[in-house]
Amino acid sequence: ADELTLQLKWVTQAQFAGYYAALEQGFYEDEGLDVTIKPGGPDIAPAQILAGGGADIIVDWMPSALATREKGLPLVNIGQIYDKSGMMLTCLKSSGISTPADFGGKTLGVWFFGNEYPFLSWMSKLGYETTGGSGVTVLKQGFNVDPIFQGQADCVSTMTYNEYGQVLDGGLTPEELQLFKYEDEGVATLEDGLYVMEEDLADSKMVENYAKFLKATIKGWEWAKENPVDAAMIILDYDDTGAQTEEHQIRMMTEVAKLLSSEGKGIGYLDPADYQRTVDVLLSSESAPVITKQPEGAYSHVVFEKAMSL
Amino acid sequence: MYAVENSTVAEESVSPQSPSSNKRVMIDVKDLSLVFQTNDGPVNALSDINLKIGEGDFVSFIGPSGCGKTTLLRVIADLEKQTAGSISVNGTTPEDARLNRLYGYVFQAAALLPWRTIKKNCAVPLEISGHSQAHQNKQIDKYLRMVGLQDFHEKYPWQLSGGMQQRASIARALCIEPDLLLMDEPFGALDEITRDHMNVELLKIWDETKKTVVFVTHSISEAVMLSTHIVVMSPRPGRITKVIESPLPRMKDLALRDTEAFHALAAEIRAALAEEHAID
Amino acid sequence: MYAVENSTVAEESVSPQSPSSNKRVMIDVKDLSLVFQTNDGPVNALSDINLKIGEGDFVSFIGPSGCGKTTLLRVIADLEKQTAGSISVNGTTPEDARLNRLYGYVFQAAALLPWRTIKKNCAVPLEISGHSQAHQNKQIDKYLRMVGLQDFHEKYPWQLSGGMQQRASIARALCIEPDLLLMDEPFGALDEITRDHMNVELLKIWDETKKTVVFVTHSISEAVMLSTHIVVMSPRPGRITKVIESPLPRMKDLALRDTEAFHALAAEIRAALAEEHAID
Amino acid sequence: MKESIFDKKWFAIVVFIIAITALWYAAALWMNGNQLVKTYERKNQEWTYSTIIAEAYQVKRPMLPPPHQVFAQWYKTVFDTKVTSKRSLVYHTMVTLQSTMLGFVLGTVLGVAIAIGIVHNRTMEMSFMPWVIASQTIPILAIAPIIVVVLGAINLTGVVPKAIISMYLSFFPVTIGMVKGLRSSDRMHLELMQTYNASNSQTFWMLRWYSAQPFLFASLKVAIAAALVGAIVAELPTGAQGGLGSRLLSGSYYGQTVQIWAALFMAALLGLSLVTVVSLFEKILLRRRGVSV
Amino acid sequence: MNQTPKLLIYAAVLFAQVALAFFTEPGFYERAPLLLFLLLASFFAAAGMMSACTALVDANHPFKKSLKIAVPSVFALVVVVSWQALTQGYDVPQVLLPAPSEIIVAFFSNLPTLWADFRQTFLKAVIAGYLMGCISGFIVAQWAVKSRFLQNGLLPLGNFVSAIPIVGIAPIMVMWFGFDWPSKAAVVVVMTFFPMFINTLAGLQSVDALHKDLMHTYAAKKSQTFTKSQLPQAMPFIFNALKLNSTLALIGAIVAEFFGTPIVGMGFRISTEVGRMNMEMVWATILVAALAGSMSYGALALLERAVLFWHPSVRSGR
Ligand SMILES: Nc1ncnc2c1ncn2[C@@H]1O[C@H](COP(=O)(O)OP(=O)(O)OP(=O)(O)O)[C@@H](O)[C@H]1O
Ligand SMILES: Nc1ncnc2c1ncn2[C@@H]1O[C@H](COP(=O)(O)OP(=O)(O)OP(=O)(O)O)[C@@H](O)[C@H]1O
Ligand SMILES: Cc1ncc(C[n+]2csc(CCO)c2C)c(N)n1
Ligand SMILES: [Mg+2]
Ligand SMILES: [Mg+2]
Repeated sequence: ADELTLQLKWVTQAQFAGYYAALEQGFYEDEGLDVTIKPGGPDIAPAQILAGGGADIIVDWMPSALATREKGLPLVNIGQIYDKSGMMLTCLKSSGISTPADFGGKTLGVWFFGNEYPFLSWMSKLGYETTGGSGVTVLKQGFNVDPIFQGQADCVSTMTYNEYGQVLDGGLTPEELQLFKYEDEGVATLEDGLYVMEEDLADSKMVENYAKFLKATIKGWEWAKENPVDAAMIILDYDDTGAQTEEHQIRMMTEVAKLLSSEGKGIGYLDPADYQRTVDVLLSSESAPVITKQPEGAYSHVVFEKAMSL
Repeated sequence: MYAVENSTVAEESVSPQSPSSNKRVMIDVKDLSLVFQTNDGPVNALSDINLKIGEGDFVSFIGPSGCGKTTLLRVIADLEKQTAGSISVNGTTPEDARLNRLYGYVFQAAALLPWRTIKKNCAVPLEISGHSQAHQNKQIDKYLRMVGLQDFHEKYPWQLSGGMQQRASIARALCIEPDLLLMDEPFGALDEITRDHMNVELLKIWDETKKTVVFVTHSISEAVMLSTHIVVMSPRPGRITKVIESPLPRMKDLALRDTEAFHALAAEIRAALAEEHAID
Repeated sequence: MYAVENSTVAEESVSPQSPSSNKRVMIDVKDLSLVFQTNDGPVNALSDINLKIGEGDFVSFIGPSGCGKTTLLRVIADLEKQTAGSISVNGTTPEDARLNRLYGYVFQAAALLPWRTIKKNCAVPLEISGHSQAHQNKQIDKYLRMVGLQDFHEKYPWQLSGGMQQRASIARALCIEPDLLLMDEPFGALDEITRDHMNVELLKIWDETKKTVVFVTHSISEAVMLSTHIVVMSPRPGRITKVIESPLPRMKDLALRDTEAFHALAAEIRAALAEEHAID
Repeated sequence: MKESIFDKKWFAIVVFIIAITALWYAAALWMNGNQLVKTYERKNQEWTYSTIIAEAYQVKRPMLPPPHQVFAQWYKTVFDTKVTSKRSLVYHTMVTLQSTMLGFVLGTVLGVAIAIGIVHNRTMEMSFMPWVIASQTIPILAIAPIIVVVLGAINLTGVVPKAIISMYLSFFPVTIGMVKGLRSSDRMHLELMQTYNASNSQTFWMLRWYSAQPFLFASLKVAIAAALVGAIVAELPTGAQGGLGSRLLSGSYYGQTVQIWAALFMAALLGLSLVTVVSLFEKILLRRRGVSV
Repeated sequence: MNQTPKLLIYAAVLFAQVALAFFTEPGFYERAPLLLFLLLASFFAAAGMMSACTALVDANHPFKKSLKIAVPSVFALVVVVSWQALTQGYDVPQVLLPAPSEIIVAFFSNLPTLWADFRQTFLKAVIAGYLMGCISGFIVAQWAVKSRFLQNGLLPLGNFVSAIPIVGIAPIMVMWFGFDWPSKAAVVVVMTFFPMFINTLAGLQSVDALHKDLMHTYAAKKSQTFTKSQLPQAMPFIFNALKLNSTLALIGAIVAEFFGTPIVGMGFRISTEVGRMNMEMVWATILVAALAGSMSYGALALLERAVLFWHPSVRSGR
């Protein structure tokens, strides 16, 4: 069987249930692939792994992938798994925030490590400075949402499927919270997608393997969507830290299912319109430009089309 | 005035011609014993010591290695506590004597502080007793001159030879002009000539200032040369075998060394020492 | 055969009665000087040394502290290099002599390895020269017996007294049966009785084995007791002031110490030493 | 003179443990209580001191979990969980121990080798020594993630990258200690060897090696603790692959403060045992060389 | 014995290697693997050069001082040139390992950012934490040396705490002291306290028994004994701790910044720029850290030489 290595963007969790489901259910095997899934972590930049040859395919977010591409590492999107963004800013009502106009002078928790691009674009659009001065105070949020509990931040970044649940678990009620979904604010960017090195797409054998991989992956995601509880259990099996809990992963699976591409050609197809919207958001920010020019050849439908034809 | 009421030397050995027989007693040791508790069991460092030392005497302790000379001196200096018996120094306990800064102690090693110059080293006891700067300078000057180190007062100890260091440490002990001088093999590290010279100097100081000196030595000739009384000790357990009163004059000079009397006393001490060695 | 062609002692001082006048020369030092470069400037440790030591002689270096006794011994042992002049040991350079393991060196301190038993300590030089186990045992046994430590061979150095350690270090030097024995104040740390005893033992070994011994000491009586020749040195700069050939027999015993001849020689050495001191 | 109870080691330790526990409880009450009060006030709910005291020790996301909570979590994950399970702290401890030991051994070998080179070769000393010290001013812990990732990128994964970081941290104390130790031989002993015309290797095995041992062991104790720190830090970026480091990370990620503390406690326990094992070896060795300990 | 021709050849080889590494189109090793022999030759040349310099130093050459610096410099040069040659020669992606030349460029073109990070991490967190940690460790050691009880209790505790990896306490400190520099300072305090405590205690206890006895015979007060005998003797130990802590402190503060910080600081920069694939900026920050660490260590070493002029280790020159 042909070997393929997939590098995830984060630790083993239901965010990646589709890949694990495909692996566990034997979908990859059916396609004649021997797939290895490498979990990520807070300091793992998937693009770096890809560049070093430690992986063939990575899961990454589009802003960071495009920025990396502009750095001279030619990443190409071969398939988009989520077409909706799960990112939001979760604020305490008690801090006096009810609209983005109230952000001035407040402390906002943000993830960095390449996850900050959507936020920077948004703030730029709103006209807030992020590097001190008259804008907002930015706090590099650690791994968790503690700052909102300890009063260190007025808002924290959360994913609908993960941290938001933790905020609720921590004792805050939806009534106490003011949510700003990136989707709703018109600054949504594409999240989990599959990226490979551009040069590999010149190799038809590789393209075929990618297509097989994409096909099995789509199948895995569809299975996971249908069987959220079983998918969560698979995740628990693969989690080496033994820290994940069943209820948390089931909830994550349910939330993640809502982000999966549903319109158009379904999971795996990158809608050029969505792509263009992401690019526009990223280009729009003047003060902290994530990318400076319209990317060329940053995505390809070759693999998707091949997968559909298999 | 000396009294040894030991099992080995039972009789009172106060020699009638002793000029010190009605002198004040400076140190009075009675039935004193000291046992060190070590990992290998107890060590009888001193056992049943009885000894009186009169004011103004120059007393030497001599004996083989490990016989307790240092230990006895340390008991006098309140650096060690006896486990039995009693001791008084100048009529008080050794502790009070120490707190009253009655004595100066010269260790076998110079024990100078390497981060202080010779002069500043000599100043340590004076600083501690809170003497004025002027008085400090006067004293240090006087005694450094006496030990022949006036030209080295700005040097650090490690810039001096062992013998010079030892002389500095003697000057340091003398600076506070104590009534009692306790010296533990102070000249062990010196060559014979320098040692002779230091012996003469020490005798002069002692004679001029009428201090009481208790002196530990390995050298028979040094003991003869300096002492009014020689205390011969023997080890396991540490005890006094003999106290010899010197028939020689208080003040001696080097020429005395070739006299019959000198050799006779040396022979007597050697005999006392050898006796013990034979038993061993 | 001795020759001092020093500015101080210009004449050839080969005494006619010397039995060694036509003996082979073991050590030949010519116009040798040694200057140490220190932070405080150069130190003239040895200056213009001229000395011949015949095979089978027992030569003592005596002199005040810092006069260069140790340095001269170290030059002979190739532990220090002269800065001018020449020296030959057994007809070769000191380095070749060392590489041929010609001599045994006894330091002032015992310098035993604390992680080896006495026996294993004595084995060190034998192991290094690659002797067989059997030969090692034989030698060690013989010389430990000679220094009276046969019952202590399984002990570690720290279980022995200072004197015993020193004796062990002498046994260690003897084990390889070197032709030349270099000893730097080996008995400085011993009490007088033990020292006397060791002196007698050393004399016996020397007399039996006909070794050449170069011996550094501070003690006049030790020098008299042991040597066939006494080299008197003086410091700043270190030089030889006098070479005295002993009129006493090769083999001496302790009784000799009370003889006229003994005292006369001691007085001669003392005078030579004092002379230099007076100049100082 | 009889020793009073205040001079006994165990007494001091017991008193300290009790005092620290008491302080800990007090601090937990204060910190968690404050948080509770803030929550109540935010929700405009009534609160009394008694409810706060009751709840402060059972908060789900405590600022400072009280000792019994930490201990219970520790006990549960150590004794009540199968060691093969990924939820067992013993399992994660073993994962960390593996790379710690490998890194420690590599670091010791490297450290000793460099020290021997430095002591025997002047050029090596002059060229290498300054950089040995400078090497430790590189915040290796900060770039541990990069190293793990870069090595991972060239397919060096698993225990090796972690061990390399442990090695980098542990070789330094060993080198410094060994250089000092190998040079600590008594000058007289060295000269003695010279008079015997001993070769470099004879001098090394008869003399330098022994005089270096006390220094070596002092360094090994530091080195093994450093190796553990290295292993744990190296486990952070690869957060999902087991080990005490990933326990710390996932505990932090999921806001499970108690899990962090239990992992921390375990890490300290592991560090202490490793140091103790080294001391034990030291004792055995010293006894073999005849030192009474 | 003239060494000049040999040295000239060495210099030429090194020069050629430098030219190759810095001024040749990337990918040269892939195109011409034989060039690796030049690298090998440059190792030998450097080794030869260094031993020649060492020999001159040992022979008390008049330029001894500069030669003493030259030897490690040549070593560093070889490391940097090899790094440059290998990354360029094999055209290693910059996102994996940037070449030294790129790092230097990044360093000089981002000076304001690097300065701001340095101020945040070093001038605020490290200095504050270092001072507090060292001073408190020193003070507690004063109490402990007088009380067996404190020693018995604190030493095992110290061992236990030093076995805790600091990365573990960093998130807790951020939780307690906020995300700005005080939490980093707190981590530094915890890290530096015990080394200082243990060293000072050992130093105070190492006081020569003879000097203790001496002070006893003078009936010196505790404070007199302390200033005149204990403190000077403990100084070598205290300096050991100060030097060790100077490297620990910087590392601690940087790592602690991984767990939440304002968006400035060296740790923040490292972790963020990795995510942004700006590896040359990461290494420029590491360079700043290494420089800061080496310089503080060097300054402390100089101070030590001045204060401990009397100590055998300083007196003997090594
Ligand atoms: N602190 C101690 N603990 C245990 N034993 C000790 C201690 N101090 C001395 N001893 C033992 O007490 C005995 C007497 O020792 P002391 O030092 O008084 O002998 P000394 O006559 O001064 O010998 P030396 O001439 O070698 O200085 C010896 O056996 C010694 O080992
Ligand atoms: N390695 C050295 N560096 C600098 N000076 C030295 C060195 N060794 C000895 N000296 C100096 O050389 C002179 C002679 O020293 P040496 O040790 O030979 O004297 P010594 O006669 O053996 O004295 P002692 O009787 O005290 O042992 C002294 O002034 C000493 O300070
Ligand atoms: C240090 C750190 N960085 C990012 C995240 C947020 N995060 C967790 S999962 C995920 C989506 C990618 O899988 C993101 C952005 C975090 N919690 N901690
Ligand atoms: Mg003594
Ligand atoms: Mg000498």
